[in-house]
Amino acid sequence: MDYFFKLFLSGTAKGSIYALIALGYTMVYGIIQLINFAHGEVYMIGGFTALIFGGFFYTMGMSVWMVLLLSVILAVLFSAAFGFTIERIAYRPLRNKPRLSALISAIGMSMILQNFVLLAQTEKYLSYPSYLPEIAFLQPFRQYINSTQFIILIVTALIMVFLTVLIKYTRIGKAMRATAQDKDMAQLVGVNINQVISITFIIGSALAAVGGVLICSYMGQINYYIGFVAGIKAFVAAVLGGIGSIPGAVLGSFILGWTESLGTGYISSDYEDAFAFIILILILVLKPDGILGKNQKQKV
Amino acid sequence: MNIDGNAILVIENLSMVFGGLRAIDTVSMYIKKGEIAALIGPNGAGKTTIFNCITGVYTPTEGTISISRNGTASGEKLHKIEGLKPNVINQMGLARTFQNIRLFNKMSVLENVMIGRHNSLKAGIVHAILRDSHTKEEEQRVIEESYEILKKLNLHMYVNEMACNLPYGAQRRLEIARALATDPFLLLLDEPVAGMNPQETKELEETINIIRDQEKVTILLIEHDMSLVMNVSERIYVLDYGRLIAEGSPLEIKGNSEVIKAYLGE
Amino acid sequence: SGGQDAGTIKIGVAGAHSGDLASYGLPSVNAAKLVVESINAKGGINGRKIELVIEDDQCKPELATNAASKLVSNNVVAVIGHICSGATKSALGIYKDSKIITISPSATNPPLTQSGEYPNFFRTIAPDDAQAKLAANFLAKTLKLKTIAVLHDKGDYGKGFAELVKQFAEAQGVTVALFEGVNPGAPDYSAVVNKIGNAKVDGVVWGGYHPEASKLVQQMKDKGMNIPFISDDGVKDNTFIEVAGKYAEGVYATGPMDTTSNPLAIQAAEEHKKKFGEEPGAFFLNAYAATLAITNAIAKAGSADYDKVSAALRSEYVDTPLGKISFDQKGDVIGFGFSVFQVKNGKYVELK
Amino acid sequence: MAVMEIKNISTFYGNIQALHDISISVEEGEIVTLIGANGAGKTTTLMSICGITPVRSGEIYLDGKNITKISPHKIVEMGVSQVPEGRRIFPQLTVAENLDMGAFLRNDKDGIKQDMEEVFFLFPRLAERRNQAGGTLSGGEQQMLAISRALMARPRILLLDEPSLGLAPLIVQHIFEIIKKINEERKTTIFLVEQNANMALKIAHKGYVLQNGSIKITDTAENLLSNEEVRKAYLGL
Amino acid sequence: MKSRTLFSELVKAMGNGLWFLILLFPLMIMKVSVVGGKALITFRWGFAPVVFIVSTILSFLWKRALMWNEHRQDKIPSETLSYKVKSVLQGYFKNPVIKKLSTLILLVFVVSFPFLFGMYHTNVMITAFIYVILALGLNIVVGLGGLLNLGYAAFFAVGAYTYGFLWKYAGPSFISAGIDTGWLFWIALPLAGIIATIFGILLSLPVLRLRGDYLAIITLAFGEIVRMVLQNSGQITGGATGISLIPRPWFFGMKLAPKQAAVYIYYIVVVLVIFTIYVVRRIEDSRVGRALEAMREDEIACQAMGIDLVRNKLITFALGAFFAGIAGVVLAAQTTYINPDSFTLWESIMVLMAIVIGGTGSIPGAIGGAMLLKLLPEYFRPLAQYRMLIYGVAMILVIIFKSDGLLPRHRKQYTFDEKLDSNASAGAGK
Ligand SMILES: Nc1ncnc2c1ncn2[C@@H]1O[C@H](COP(=O)(O)OP(=O)(O)OP(=O)(O)O)[C@@H](O)[C@H]1O
Ligand SMILES: Nc1ncnc2c1ncn2[C@@H]1O[C@H](COP(=O)(O)OP(=O)(O)OP(=O)(O)O)[C@@H](O)[C@H]1O
Ligand SMILES: [Mg+2]
Ligand SMILES: [Mg+2]
Repeated sequence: MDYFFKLFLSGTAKGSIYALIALGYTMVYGIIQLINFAHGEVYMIGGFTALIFGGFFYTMGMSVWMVLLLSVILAVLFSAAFGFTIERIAYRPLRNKPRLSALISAIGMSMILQNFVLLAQTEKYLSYPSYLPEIAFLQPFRQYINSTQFIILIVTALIMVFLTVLIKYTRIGKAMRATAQDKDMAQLVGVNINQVISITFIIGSALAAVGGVLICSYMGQINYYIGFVAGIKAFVAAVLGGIGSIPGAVLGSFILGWTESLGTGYISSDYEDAFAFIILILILVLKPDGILGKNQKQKV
Repeated sequence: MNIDGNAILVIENLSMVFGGLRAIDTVSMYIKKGEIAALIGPNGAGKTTIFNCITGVYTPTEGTISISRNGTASGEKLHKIEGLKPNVINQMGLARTFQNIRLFNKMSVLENVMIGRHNSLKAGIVHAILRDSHTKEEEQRVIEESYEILKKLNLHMYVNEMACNLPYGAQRRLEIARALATDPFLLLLDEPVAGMNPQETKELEETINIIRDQEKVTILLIEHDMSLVMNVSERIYVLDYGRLIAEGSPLEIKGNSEVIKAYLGE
Repeated sequence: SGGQDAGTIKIGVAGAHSGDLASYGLPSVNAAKLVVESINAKGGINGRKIELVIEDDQCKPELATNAASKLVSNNVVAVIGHICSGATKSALGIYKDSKIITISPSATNPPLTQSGEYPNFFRTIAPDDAQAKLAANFLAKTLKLKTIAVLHDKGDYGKGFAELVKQFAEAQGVTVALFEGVNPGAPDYSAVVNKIGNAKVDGVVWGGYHPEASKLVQQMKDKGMNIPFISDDGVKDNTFIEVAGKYAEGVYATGPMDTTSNPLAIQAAEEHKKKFGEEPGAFFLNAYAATLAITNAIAKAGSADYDKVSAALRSEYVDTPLGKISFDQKGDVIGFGFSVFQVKNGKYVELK
Repeated sequence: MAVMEIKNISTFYGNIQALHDISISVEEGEIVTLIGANGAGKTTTLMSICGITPVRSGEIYLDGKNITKISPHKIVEMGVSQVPEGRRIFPQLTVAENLDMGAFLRNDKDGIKQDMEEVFFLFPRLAERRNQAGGTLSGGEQQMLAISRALMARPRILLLDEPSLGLAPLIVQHIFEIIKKINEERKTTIFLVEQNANMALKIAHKGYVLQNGSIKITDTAENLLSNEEVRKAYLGL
Repeated sequence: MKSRTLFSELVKAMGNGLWFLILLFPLMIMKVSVVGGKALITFRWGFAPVVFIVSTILSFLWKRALMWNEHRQDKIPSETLSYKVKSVLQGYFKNPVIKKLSTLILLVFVVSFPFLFGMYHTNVMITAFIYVILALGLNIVVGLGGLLNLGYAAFFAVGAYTYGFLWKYAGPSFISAGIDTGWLFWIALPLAGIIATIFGILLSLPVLRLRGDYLAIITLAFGEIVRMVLQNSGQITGGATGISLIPRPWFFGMKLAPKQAAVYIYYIVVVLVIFTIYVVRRIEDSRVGRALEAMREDEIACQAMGIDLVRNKLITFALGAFFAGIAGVVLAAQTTYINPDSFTLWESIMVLMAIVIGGTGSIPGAIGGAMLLKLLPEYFRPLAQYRMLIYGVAMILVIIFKSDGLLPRHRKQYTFDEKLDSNASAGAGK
């Protein structure tokens, strides 16, 4: 039982890592139906930016807290700016074009960003310092969950609540949903869709940066390629939960995390991903619109 | 239910529930071979939902729907069709049009009708690849047949146009042509004249009569344009809040006080 | 064979220079550049300058054949590379028939030399079985472990090493309680770490590279597991210590014998820092040695003739950052073997 | 001065010209109707006014201000609201949320609430369906919702594209009464496109007849009703 | 007036330059290296003016290009230069002599290619042609069927491993029986097609009721599962080490040197490409193709016309899988070595990119897209480490300025010639 509990908790931790990326992913995906392959790269850039500024401030002799605060804020700002710029360059010109065209543009953008960081920084893995504090009351439970995992879990929960509230109840949230469903009509009720889409990218990318800092701190390393793998998993989680559903993305991520963890623990990690994908297939065959997805069936 | 005549479609105690909403509530009705019948009622009464149940888009919550190609009077048994897939139901001889036009917009008018003839052809993948003389003939034949159907609906002048470039009225007629191409014995028309001007409505009225008389296709239509309903239909069913509130000839319906109150006004 | 272009001697450098494995391929490009620069600065070999032809294969077999045929049509006399064993295998078929010497700094798959299929193949790294044997002996005899867990990254190299360790360890009476692959690149390995804890083993063997290794040791120590962690030369890399930091302490890794005190190694690292502004990466020294070996052999052979050069590789010893090396008949490196290392105070220390 | 002045606009879809040099002027408080056969360009005219299909030449003025190159949401901000062809209900939003979107640019919470109650009073059917997803409504219900959504904006100028399409006879009369009422009570200017030309001309002050993308006839509604050409082509008489 | 707008455009471009300077500051100007657990930052101020000037210029050009692109389709096509050129060319090619002649020239060129350009280019061409087969196959699924498939590499793997297994398990008995192992290729080729087709059918059966991206993700999952099985079942599949020394195809019992073998495989793959084009064209242009067209437009209406969607989708999946299987065999024969790394998700994405960039649904597009995607990076080799960066830029440029693809689809439309009326003729259309 203890073993199960441990596995369950490590699945939860893993799930919250996926969720942190999947949340921003699903948001962009929900609004403009674009599988934003570059999202993983923004997450990577967020991690790098924080590392760079962190290193800079640290050598300037600032306190650890200040370093943490400033580097996270700057990472968020720069990633948001990246998200905004990416949308302007690579996606906006394709707004009214076939969906697959924008997908290709996203893949191209992902390649550019990856190789840009590879060239401008380094191809090597870099050690990622953790400025995150150790939480004292968790020390006795280290076997089960460590401080960073705990912080990731909390942040994921907070972001989920924040996004849910944002999308469900705020004015901009309503505008986002309307834009997602019918862009022309949204304009006809007074929504500035360019602004809405930009804001969506800004928020999504800012979240990716938060994910970048936290997850890199947890892994203790960073490299220009970490975004691709993470992006794919996040995409899977987001679709599993139901396209465009914020709680769905989180639930989908946890289900992936649990499946992988329990599958590893009781069967074999050789097929870790396979378990996740089999669960995905089973769930989608039973619920073709994802776990929390709305039935998209058209009325005729 | 008590069927008076040679029924080809029999609906018994049909109900359709969406969440908590009973969109159709124990409706029983039938259609006689060779007639033009109409289904009318206020907005949201459940008319389109009945069409959707008949054609397999929805599986009804309760009740049965059965068909008999030659009519019950011929001694032919009724076949249950509820819950079957739309394509299967179409192959059994039921064809429909949609309330919101659903043409294959980027295909030509001719091709739209050719799609309707899909099941009257046999060529499969192997034939497609080999393209033997038999397949070529078949393709040739379907083009000619499709053109004939277009002619009947007075659409032949548009034959090579893209469907989306047709005037609205012509698009509605093309939907009918496409449905006819599947060789149905019963044609279900959902608001065939919506969005048409009075002139076009008159023309369609004629077309409907021609289809029934020449093609021997039974017709059930939904329509809010009372001039059309009263002119063409022989029998009318009236639906309100998912329930049948009246049935009868146009004259009877016109005078029915409940129908006037719920639907016709004045 | 090629190299008739009287002006220059062309040498190819092939491996993963983009994609997820670029970090293993790019250091060898840097190494080759440094060596060639210094040789050219001294006037080249026998008066002829050396020119590098660099080709990317992303470690993919089908791209490796293209890279190889590109190099062949460019008339290179030798190739430093490829990096991954798989890509090396598919490229070797082409080099062999075109009589082009191939020296890989990193392809450790045993059959590459041992099968005798590829007489043109050399490497400045020992094959997996040598290191696996060393690791197995070490854990059974020195550490006296009874039950171990063997993990790998499912890759050609890591899994190959892991399988061999398992085989050699079992032959010595060690029980392998757990043998599993994990996903490289995953953010978290706590599930498999829990599984190791549950299996009650007294040692863990890792076959694979350092990014995963550092996550594994970190997460093991985090869960209070203080059992020996033994790995391969994919981990015997300073980046591992950089990345894993305090968690690296006590980790064992087999790897090329310690050459840090070798003046050439020190010099090579300095050159790298000077030119590229950072510490060299994986397989840098091996590639450096490979380049020195091939250029030396060409110089000694007096021409770029295939037979003469390969004979020279087999007979001549050359001073490299790895020590004084030569190659045996099969193409494996002589004079440079493996030892077991342990991280002590943030440094790999060779265990005698 | 005219509230809305369309001067010689031409609109294209790619390289196909849909509108040829159209000029229309709408006075404050008027009901103006635009009639024409299918494909004449009525919908295109409305979409051009709102900036969804931008015009290639000519100008559109609102209160004397040139809005030709202004983005659609800004035009809506100036008090223009549209009931578009095909209803364009937000399918995944509920009826209430759709109405809320109609009032997107308004800030007066109480006013919005009040207007919503009023809309539910006008169309009791919508009140019953308040929490149903817009996409699952019946055709006629969607039409009612589209009209209500436009009303929620409390526009100064209301553009209606075939509002009676797909509605039951009783509701059709009701709709035209509502149009007349908001024109009279709220002083809303109305630009009405209708197939049901008979009804439209009965409530309108002025009418334009569009043919193949050009204005063919301009006259008062009364005159148009008795115009022989119009009677034959558009009234089916 | 004109100079003022130009001036304001320039000012705007400089603003953008500044924006990019700030945006790229941490990654371009600052550089991190971690030593002893501490991140050290060096500043590369030299990059700052470069970033500013380059992005100012690029931003100015970009605006211009976008504007030009937007107004391009406003022109009446018959008045544009490209149309005129095209129609003149079309006029030429209508001429049967010229048509035959140009086909002949093309054929001669393709046939003599290996002798004109040597082994490297021949090898590159083989890889490109393998991708052409893949792209044409996936085009059936995505372009004709409208089904987004992100697991296509799985079928490619099935083909390659069919050959691999045949070699691994039947090879020894061939050798001991004294039969030339080169025969195996010719057995593998049809067998792989069949097995891949069966896989296509089996895998797609449970998932075909899914739509859009849900289908995409589930095919992605299938693709990854297949790869994982290949990677992890080491005893059977050779695991990550793969299967090596796969024989090249038999050629009248001759042992071919790599150079000759490349030429030989080149011809085989050319024949296969022609075969694939032939089959895909015929299918597209048939009753089945028509139904697929309709299905892509409107599934509900299509079903109401009596068309069985599941059956149609199954056909597209199976056909697509068939061609991937065949391509896999050629890959195995060319590289003589296969391992799971050649069949990753990235491979599926590349094939998808090929058809979208070429023009979804278009046969010339699939061919052009696959060639471009495979040849560009090969011929970008001189760009060294900038290769993949520039490749990404090229993708984006192509897709933004030709968003329907380089050679967009012009479907042959069924038409009816009214002049002939009742003795009607089916016509080759527009
Ligand atoms: N998928 C669904 N989910 C929930 N409610 C539905 C669904 N489909 C239809 N309804 C409801 O069922 C009722 C009947 O709808 P239906 O479309 O059959 O009406 P109708 O009679 O065709 O009306 P109209 O004349 O306006 O087209 C409506 O109130 C509608 O809101
Ligand atoms: N998106 C489009 N692309 C190309 N052509 C279009 C498009 N929309 C409309 N058209 C064409 O523009 C012309 C005018 O169409 P419009 O929809 O404005 O007519 P309408 O008067 O509203 O007709 P209806 O009564 O059918 O609604 C038609 O010839 C139509 O084919
Ligand atoms: Mg209806
Ligand atoms: Mg219109």
